[in-house]
Amino acid sequence: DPDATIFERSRPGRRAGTLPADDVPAPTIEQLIPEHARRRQPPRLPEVSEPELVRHYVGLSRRNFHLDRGFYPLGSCTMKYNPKLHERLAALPGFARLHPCTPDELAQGALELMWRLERALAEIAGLPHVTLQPGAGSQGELCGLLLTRAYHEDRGEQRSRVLIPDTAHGTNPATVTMAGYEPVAVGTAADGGVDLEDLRAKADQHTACLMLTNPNTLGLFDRNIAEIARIVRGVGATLYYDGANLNAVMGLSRPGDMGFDIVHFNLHKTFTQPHGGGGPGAGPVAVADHLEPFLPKPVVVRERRGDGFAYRLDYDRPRSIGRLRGFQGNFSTFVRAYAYIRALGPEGLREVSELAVLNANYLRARLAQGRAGRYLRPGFDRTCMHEFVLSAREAREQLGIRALDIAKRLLDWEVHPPTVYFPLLVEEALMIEPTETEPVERLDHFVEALEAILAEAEQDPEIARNAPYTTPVRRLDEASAARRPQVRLLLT
Amino acid sequence: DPDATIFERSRPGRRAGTLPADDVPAPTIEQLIPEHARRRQPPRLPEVSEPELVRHYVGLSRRNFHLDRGFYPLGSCTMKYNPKLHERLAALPGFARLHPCTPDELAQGALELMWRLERALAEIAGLPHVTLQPGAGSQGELCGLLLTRAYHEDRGEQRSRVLIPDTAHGTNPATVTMAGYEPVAVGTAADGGVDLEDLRAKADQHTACLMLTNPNTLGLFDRNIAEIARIVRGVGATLYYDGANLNAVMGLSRPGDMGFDIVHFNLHKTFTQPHGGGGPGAGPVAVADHLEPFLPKPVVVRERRGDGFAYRLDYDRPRSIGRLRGFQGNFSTFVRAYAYIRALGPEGLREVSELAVLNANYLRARLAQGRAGRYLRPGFDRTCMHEFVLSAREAREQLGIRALDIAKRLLDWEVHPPTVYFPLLVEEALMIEPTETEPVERLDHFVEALEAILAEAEQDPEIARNAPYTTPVRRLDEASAARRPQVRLLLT
Amino acid sequence: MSGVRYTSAASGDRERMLATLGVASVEQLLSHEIPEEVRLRRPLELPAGASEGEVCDELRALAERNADADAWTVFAGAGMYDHYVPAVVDEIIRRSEFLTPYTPYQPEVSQGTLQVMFEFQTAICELTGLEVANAGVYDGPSAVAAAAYLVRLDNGRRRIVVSRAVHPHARETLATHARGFGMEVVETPLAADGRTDIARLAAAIDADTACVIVQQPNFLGSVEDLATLAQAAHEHGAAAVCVADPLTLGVLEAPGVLGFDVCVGEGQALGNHLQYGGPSFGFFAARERYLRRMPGRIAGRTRDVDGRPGYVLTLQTREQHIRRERATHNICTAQQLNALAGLVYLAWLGKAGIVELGELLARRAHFARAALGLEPINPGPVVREFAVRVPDLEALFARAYEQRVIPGVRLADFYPEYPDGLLVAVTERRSRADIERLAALVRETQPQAPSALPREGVPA
Amino acid sequence: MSGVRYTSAASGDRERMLATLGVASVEQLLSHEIPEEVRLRRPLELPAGASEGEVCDELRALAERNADADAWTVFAGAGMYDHYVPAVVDEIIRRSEFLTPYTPYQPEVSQGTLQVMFEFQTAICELTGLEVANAGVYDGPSAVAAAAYLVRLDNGRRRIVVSRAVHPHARETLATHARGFGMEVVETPLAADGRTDIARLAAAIDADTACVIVQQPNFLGSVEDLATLAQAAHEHGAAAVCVADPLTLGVLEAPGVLGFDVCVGEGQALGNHLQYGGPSFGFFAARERYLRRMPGRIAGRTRDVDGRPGYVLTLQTREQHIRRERATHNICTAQQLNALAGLVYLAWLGKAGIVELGELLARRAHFARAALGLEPINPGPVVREFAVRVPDLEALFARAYEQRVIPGVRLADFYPEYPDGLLVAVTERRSRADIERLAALVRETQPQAPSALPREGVPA
Repeated sequence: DPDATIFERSRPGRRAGTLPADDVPAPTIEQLIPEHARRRQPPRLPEVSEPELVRHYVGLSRRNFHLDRGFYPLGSCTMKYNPKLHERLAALPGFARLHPCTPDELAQGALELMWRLERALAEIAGLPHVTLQPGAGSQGELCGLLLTRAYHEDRGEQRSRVLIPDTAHGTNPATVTMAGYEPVAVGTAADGGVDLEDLRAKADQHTACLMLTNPNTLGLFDRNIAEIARIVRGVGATLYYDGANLNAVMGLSRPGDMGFDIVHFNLHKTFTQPHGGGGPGAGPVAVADHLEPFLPKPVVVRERRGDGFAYRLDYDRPRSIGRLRGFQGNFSTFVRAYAYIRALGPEGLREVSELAVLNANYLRARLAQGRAGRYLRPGFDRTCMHEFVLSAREAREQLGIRALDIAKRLLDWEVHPPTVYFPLLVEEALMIEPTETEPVERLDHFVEALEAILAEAEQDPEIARNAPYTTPVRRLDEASAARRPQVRLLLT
Repeated sequence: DPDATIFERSRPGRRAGTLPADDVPAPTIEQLIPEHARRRQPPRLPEVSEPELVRHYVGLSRRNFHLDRGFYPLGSCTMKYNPKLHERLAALPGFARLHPCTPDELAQGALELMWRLERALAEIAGLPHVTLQPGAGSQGELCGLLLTRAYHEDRGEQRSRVLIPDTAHGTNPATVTMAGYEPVAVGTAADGGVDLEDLRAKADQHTACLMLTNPNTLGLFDRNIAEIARIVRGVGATLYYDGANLNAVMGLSRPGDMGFDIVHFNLHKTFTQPHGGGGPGAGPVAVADHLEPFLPKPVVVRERRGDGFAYRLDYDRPRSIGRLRGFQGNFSTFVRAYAYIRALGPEGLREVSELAVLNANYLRARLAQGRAGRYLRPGFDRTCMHEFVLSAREAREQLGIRALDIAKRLLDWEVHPPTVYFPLLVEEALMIEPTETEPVERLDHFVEALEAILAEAEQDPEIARNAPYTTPVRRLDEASAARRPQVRLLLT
Repeated sequence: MSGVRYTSAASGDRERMLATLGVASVEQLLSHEIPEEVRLRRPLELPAGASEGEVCDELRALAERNADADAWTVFAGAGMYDHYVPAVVDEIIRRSEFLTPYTPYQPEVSQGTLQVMFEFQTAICELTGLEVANAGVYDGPSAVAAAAYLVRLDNGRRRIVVSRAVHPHARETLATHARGFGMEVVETPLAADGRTDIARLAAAIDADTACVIVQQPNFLGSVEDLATLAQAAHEHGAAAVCVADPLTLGVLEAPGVLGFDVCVGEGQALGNHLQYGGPSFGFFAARERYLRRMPGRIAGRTRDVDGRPGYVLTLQTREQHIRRERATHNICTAQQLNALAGLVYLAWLGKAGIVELGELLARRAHFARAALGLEPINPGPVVREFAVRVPDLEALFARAYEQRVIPGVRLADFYPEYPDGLLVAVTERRSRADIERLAALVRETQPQAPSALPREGVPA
Repeated sequence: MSGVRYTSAASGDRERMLATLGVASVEQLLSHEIPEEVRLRRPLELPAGASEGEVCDELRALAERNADADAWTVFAGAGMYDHYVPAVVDEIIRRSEFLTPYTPYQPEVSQGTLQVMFEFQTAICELTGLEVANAGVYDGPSAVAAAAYLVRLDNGRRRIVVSRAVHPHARETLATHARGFGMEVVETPLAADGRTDIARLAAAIDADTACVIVQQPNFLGSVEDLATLAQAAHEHGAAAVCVADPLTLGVLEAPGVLGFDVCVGEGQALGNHLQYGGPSFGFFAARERYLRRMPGRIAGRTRDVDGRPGYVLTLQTREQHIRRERATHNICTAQQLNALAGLVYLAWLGKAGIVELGELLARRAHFARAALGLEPINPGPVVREFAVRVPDLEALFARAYEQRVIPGVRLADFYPEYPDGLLVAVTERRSRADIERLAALVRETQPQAPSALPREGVPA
C-alpha cells in the first residue's frame, strides 16, 4: 500500500535500531524506577527493519516538490538555491557534534564563527550590535518588540501600540499581540508605499514601534523611508525592519542607514538555509546602540588574549530581556550563513541583490505582455525590487478562474506556484519572487506556462478549476479536514 | 526540455566551479608549455550554474529504479540492502581523503582495516591467504587463472584448458579467453549439478582449472562437491570458486572445506557494497597455501612492534603474478565490507545466509501454486539455496508471452524484474534472488504481481507484449541503437 | 569569480534581460527606486569572496578548534545529549526532497512532508499519552512558553507556577515571553532531595493560576511524582503542564496517563545532532480540547477529489498567515526537518528499542553515580543524569581535559546554590569503560571525596 | 541483537514462511542440500556482532590513525591527486537513486544511469579528441592493459612497446595481463631529461608491434612530444596509445588531435576522493573503428516505441554476459558511480574552469619547482608534478612529518635509478603558503642542496 504510514508498516518483532549490550552491574529497572513513575505499556512505536524504514521515507520524499527539482517563485519566501557545500560544512564533527555546554575554551572555533557572523550581519544591516539567538523570523520579531518595551520601560515610558502597514506579513500583527501590544494598521499610498498622512495621524506618544518591510510585500521600495523614519523617531518610537525582503538590498541600501533601529534577518531566506519543508530557520536581530543593553543573553564577546583573541559567552547582562529559547540559538544555520557570506564577499552579495531585482523585473516585464498582461494585472505598476504582485481579478472576471486555479494548474507544469492571496491588499494576489539563482530560461518557461494556462482557460476554464491532474494527489478536502480534524493515527 | 543532456543545458559564460586565485609569481602558460603540446581549442565542457547542475542530475536520478525504492530480485546479483552506516564510514576523512602513497607508518588504520578484512574473508572462505587487490569479480577471476598458470609453470607444467559448467556466469568463459586458456564446457546432470561423467571425461593433464559456482546459477547446491574436488585434484588442476553466490553459504559451508583452492568474493554482492548503477565493486581472492607465493603485490603484512602490531605493504614478492590494477585496490569497498562483517558477527552472517535461503524457498513455494505454477515451471524442482530459476516456456507456449514480456510488465508494478534468459540452460529463464533483506510482504506482493500479469495475459497477451506503460520511457529500439551506434553527443 | 556564485545569469543573459526591460543596467533600475540618501555607495566591509575549496578549508579549521563529542568523551547533558545518531537519519534528512522544499502550502506536491508531520504527531501523542500534538515548535524552552500562552488563551488566568526543577533555560524563556503575554511567573523551590517540593508548589497555586509547570525527569535528573503534581494543579482548576525528555518515555509513564493536560519538551535527544545547541525541535502535545488553540503547524488526514487519502495543513485559522493579530501564536518557519529526524529516529529505535535504551540509560546512570563515589545532590531515582558534589571541581576539569574528557556540566552555572555541583549525563555512547575512566579521574583528583553511598553494583 | 540486522524477518514471519514450506526450520531445508561433510558445524571465528554506534566508533578510531589530506598537507601525487572534491559531487553520487541500482539492464527504469553514461562518453571524447568512448573501466592501469588487448584483437600483432615514463603500476598491470593475452612487453628507456627517449622507442617498434604506449604528462610530470611519438608508431602500422591525465587536458592538446588512436587514463583527479587508491575509474576512448571491440559498458541513444528519445546499453555483443568466451573483454561491474563523480566534476568545472585550473596547476608547479631550489630530474615543461633530487630525503621527511606535511613521493619506490628522487605534486589545494612552507622545510633540512636552477619568479 503506497499510502500506508510507518505505523501501518509495523510488524511485531521487527526492528532497525541496534544498541550496545547492557553490561553494567546495576539493579534492574524495576528496582531503579518507582512503580508510580514506571511506564506500564511501551509506546507503540513502529516495528520496522532498516531496509523498509529507508524505503518508506525515500518513497515519501518522492511525493514532495522541492527546490532541486524546479522553479519555486514563492513570493516573500526567497526560495533560492541552497549550496551543497553548506551541508558538508554543517556536518563537520566540530560543528555538528559539539555539545552546547562545552566550556568556552573548548569551543573557540564555534564562538569565533558566531562572532564573525555577527560582525558581517551588523555590516550588512548597518547597525552595530547583533544577537544570533532568535530561532526564526517570528522569534526575531518578538525579540524586537520586547527590546522596544524594555527600552521604553527603562526610560519610564509605557507605550501600548505598534503600527503596521496593511501590507505586512501575518507574523507582524501576531507577534504584536503576543508581545502584549495593540496593533494599529497604517494604510498604503497609491505608489504602494506607506501612506504618510495616515502614519502621521497615527504615530503618537502611545506608539511603541513601527514595523516595516522595505522593500515591502508588494516588492516595492518605499521611497519615503527617510521621512517615515523621521516621523517615527519624532514620537520616540522604535523603527523595526522585517528582514524577510533583505535579499533585495544587500550592499545596495542598509536598514540602519534608512533609519531603522532594529532589524531581523531570516537566515533561511536571504542567507540560504534550506527550508526543510518548514524549518529550521534562524532570525538574528541587529540593533542600534541604545537597544544594545537589552539584547538577549548570552552574547558572544571577543577579548584580546596574547597575540590573538579569545571568545566567550557573556551572561552578565543585567538589563537583558532574558532568553527567547535554549542555549546559543540555531548554530548550524550560522555555519551555513557564514559560509555563504565568506563565499560571496561584498561583491557577490551585492550581485545577489542586483540579480534578484533583475530577474524579478524581467519576469514582470514578460508578464506585462500577451495573455498574462491581459488577465494578470500588476498590483502596483512600478519597477519592483526582488518580487512583484499580480492580481488575477481579470482572470476571475473574464475567464472565471481564480488565482488558486492558476496556482493549481501550474503544478501540472512542474512549477511551484507563487504565493497566492497575499498581500491582502491586492485582490486575487499572485506574489512572485524568482530569486537570483534562477536562469532566464526558467523564467521564460514560467511565462510560457502561464500563457498556456490562460489560453486553455479561454477555451475551457474547467481545466484549471479542476487542476492539478498529474500530482501524487489531487485537490484535497481541506474543509472537512478542519471540521473533523484527524491529526494522528489511532493505534490499535 | 526534460530530455536535454547537460551539454544541451550549457549557456555561454555560465559556470558552477570556483577556484582559488592564481597568485604565484610564475611565467604565463604560453611560456610554460611548448606550443606543440598546448591545447588549441578548450574542451567544450558544459557551462552551467551550480543550481542547474544539481537540478539536472537530481532530475536524472529520478529516472532510475533503485534498491531503496522497491524489490529487486535480480538473480545472481544479490541486490541486498546497502546499510547507510557504510556510506558514513567510507566518507570519514581518514579513509576518503587518504592518499594511496601515504607512507605505511602514517596509514596504520587503513592497513589494519585491510588486514582484519583479509583475516575475516579467509575465515569465511576457509582458505588462509587473501589478496584484496582485484577491482571486481572479473578481475578476481583473472587473478585466479593467472595464479593457476603461475602455479603450474612453477611446477614446470603447461596446461591449456579450463573446465566450466554450462550454467556458469558469462564472465567465467570470457576470463578464460583473456587469460589465454581454452574454455571447455562441462554438462549439467538431471539434479542441476555438474555431470560427473562428463567431468571425468574432460578432466585430464591439460586441465588447468575447474571454475565452479556453488550453489550454482540455478541456485542449487552441488551435493557432489567433494567428489568433484577429488576429480579435479586428481588431475592436478586447481578448483576455482566463483563467489557470486557466496551469500547462500556464509557460516554454513566454506569453499575451502569443499575442496576449492581459489575463491573470489564479490564485495558488491555478499558484502553489500552498493552497486552504483554498475560499480564500483571489488573482487578479493582467497587461496590455499600452495598458491600464496603467487598472489598479486603488494600484500599487507602484520608485524609485532613493542606491545602491539605494525602493518606494512610488502612488495618484495619475487614469484608474484604482479599487479592487476593500481595501488591497493578499491579501499572504500573494504571499509564497507569490514563494517558489515563487524556489525553482523558470526551469528549475523550465518543468519544472512539462512534467511536468504528461507526467502528464496518461500518465494519458490508460493510460485509453485496458482497461475505461476502453471506457466512458470521450475528449471529444476529442488529445494534451492538463495535463488532459483523458473522457465516461462509454458507462458510462451500457452499464453504467447515471453520471459521478457513478463519482466517488462513487472516494471509497471514498481518491481524490478528478475534476471531473464540466464542461465542459458533453462529456456525462457527467470532467475530470482530475493535476498535476506526483503520482508515477506514484498515477496507476497511479487507473487501477486506475477499472478495478475499471468491472469491478464490469459485475457490479452498484448498487454504484456507492449509493456511497460508507466515508466519514464517505454520499450527502446535496441536493434537500431546497435546498428547505427550513437555513443556521444555531437557538440557544436 | 564574481558573477558566478550560485547565480545563473552570465553576462550575455543579463544583456538580453536588460534589453527586454529597455534599460542599460541594473543600476538604472535601482536608481529610480532607492533614494540616493539611503543608497550604500561603498562596498560592504567584508572579506573578499573565496572559492568553494577555500571556504571549506577555512570552516574546517574553525571546526577543528572545538572539542566535539566524537573526539572527546562528553558527560555533559543539561537538556541535550550525545546520543548516537543513526546513519539512516542523516541519509533521509539530507535528501533534497526533504531538505529544500518550503512549508507545505501546496498539499498536492507536499504529501511527503505532510505525511511526515502526521506520523510525527502520532508518535508524539503515543509517547506523551495525549490526544493531539502539533508538528513541532522551535525548541524545548520556547515550547514551555508556548504552553503557558496556550493555557492563558484557554482559561484566561494570569499566574504561572513553575518548579525550580524545570530547566533554567525554560524558566528564563518563560519569563521573557511572559512579559509579553502579561503573565506573572511564580517559581517554587526544590526539596532537599533535588526534587520539586510538592507542598510548596501546591501552596503556590491559586484561583488565578493558569497552569503548573514541572519537568520529568527534572533538571537534576530526578524522577518526579507526576500524578501528585497533576492532582495539585487540578485541585485549583489550573492546567498541569509537563516538560518531558522524550527519550525516557520508554521507561517513564506517559504524562498524559498521569493526568497532565499539556506535555512539551526538547526533541534533540531523538536523532538530532548536538550542533552546539541547535537547531533541534520542541514537541507539543495536549488534550483534545486545546486543539483549536495550539500553536504551530498541524497536518490533518483527508481525501482528494478522487477519494484518495492525503494530508493537508489543517486548522490554519489558528495561524498568523491567516488570522494575523488574532492568531494563537506567531510561529511560522519552525523545525520540520528536525522533527523528521526525530520521527525517523523513533522508527529506527522502535517499540522495543525505546524501552531497551531507556533501561540501558537508567542502569548506566545508576552505575555511574555509584562508581564516582561522590556525594549525590539528588540521591533518589534517576534515569539518565544525576548531580553530585565535587570538592575540587577545577582539579577534575583540568585533569579531565588532558584526557579529552568533559566530565559534566558545572551545576553552579545554572544553580548558584550548588557551587560544587556537577551534573553528569550518560548515554548509550558512554560505555562502561568511559564511566570507569571518569571514576578514575575523580579518584585521582578528589582524594578527600566522601564516599557517601555504598557502591552498589560496582565490583570491588 | 541477532536476527535484526538489516534483515526483515522477525520470528513470527519465519514461522509463517516455514509453515508454507512445510518444514520446521531452515536447518531442515539445508540439511538435505549441503552434505554433512562440507557443512560448517561451528560458528565462524570472528568477533561477535556490534551495534551500529559501536561499529561507527571502532571504524572512526581506525580512520583517525591515518594521515589524511584534510589534516595533512600532501604533496604526494604519482597518479592520484588531492584535488578539492566539490560538495555537489558527493551530493549527487550519494543519492540512493544513483548509489543503489544495478547495471542498467532494464533501460526503461534506468534512464538516469544510461544518460549519465552517454554524457560521460561525450565528455571523454571531447577531452581526448577521439570519436568513441566507453562508460569507464576499473582504473588507469587496468585501462592500459585493456587498450593493449583491444589493439591485439584489432591488428593481431603480439608486441607492445611501452615507454618507461608510463606509470609503473600501468606497466606492471600490463605485464601481468599480457601473460594472459600472450603478448610480449618491450620497455624503452627515459632520456636524460626525464622524458621518453623517442629514438630508442622508435627503434623498438617493428612489424609485429601491436601498439606503442606513452603517457602525457609522463610519470615524472614532463610534457611529452606526442605528435612525434604517434608518428613513430604509425610508421610501422602500430597503434598509438596515450595514457593521459584528464585534468591536464584543458591546457595540453588532446591526444586524438595529435594522432593517437586510443587514449586511456586514470580518472581519480576528476572529482573522486583519494580513498587510499580506490575506487576511482579508468576512462577509455578510441577512434571509431575500434568501437565494436571496445571493452566495458557503452550507452547508445535511441528511441522508444512512442518515439521518445532514450538510452540503452548498446553493442552488448562485445560483452561477457552475451558472448561469453568470444567477448572482447571480461568487464562486468565496473565503476559507474565513480564515472558519474567524474562527469559531475567536469560539468562543475566547465569549459572555462578546466583551462583555468590547468593553468593554475602549471604555474604553481613551476613556482614550486623554482621555490624548492633543488636539482630537477626533469627540467623541461611540467604541468602539475615534477621530480627533484633531495640530498637527504630522510631528513626532509622526518622534519615534514612534525609539521604534518607529506613532502611528496619517494621516487625510488618506483624508479630505483633515482635513489634521491622526490616526486612533488601540486593541486589547487596547495596554496602558495603551503609551497613556501615546503620550501622552508627543504632549506632547513638540506643546507648542502645545490641551487641548480635560477629561482625564476620567486621573490627574493
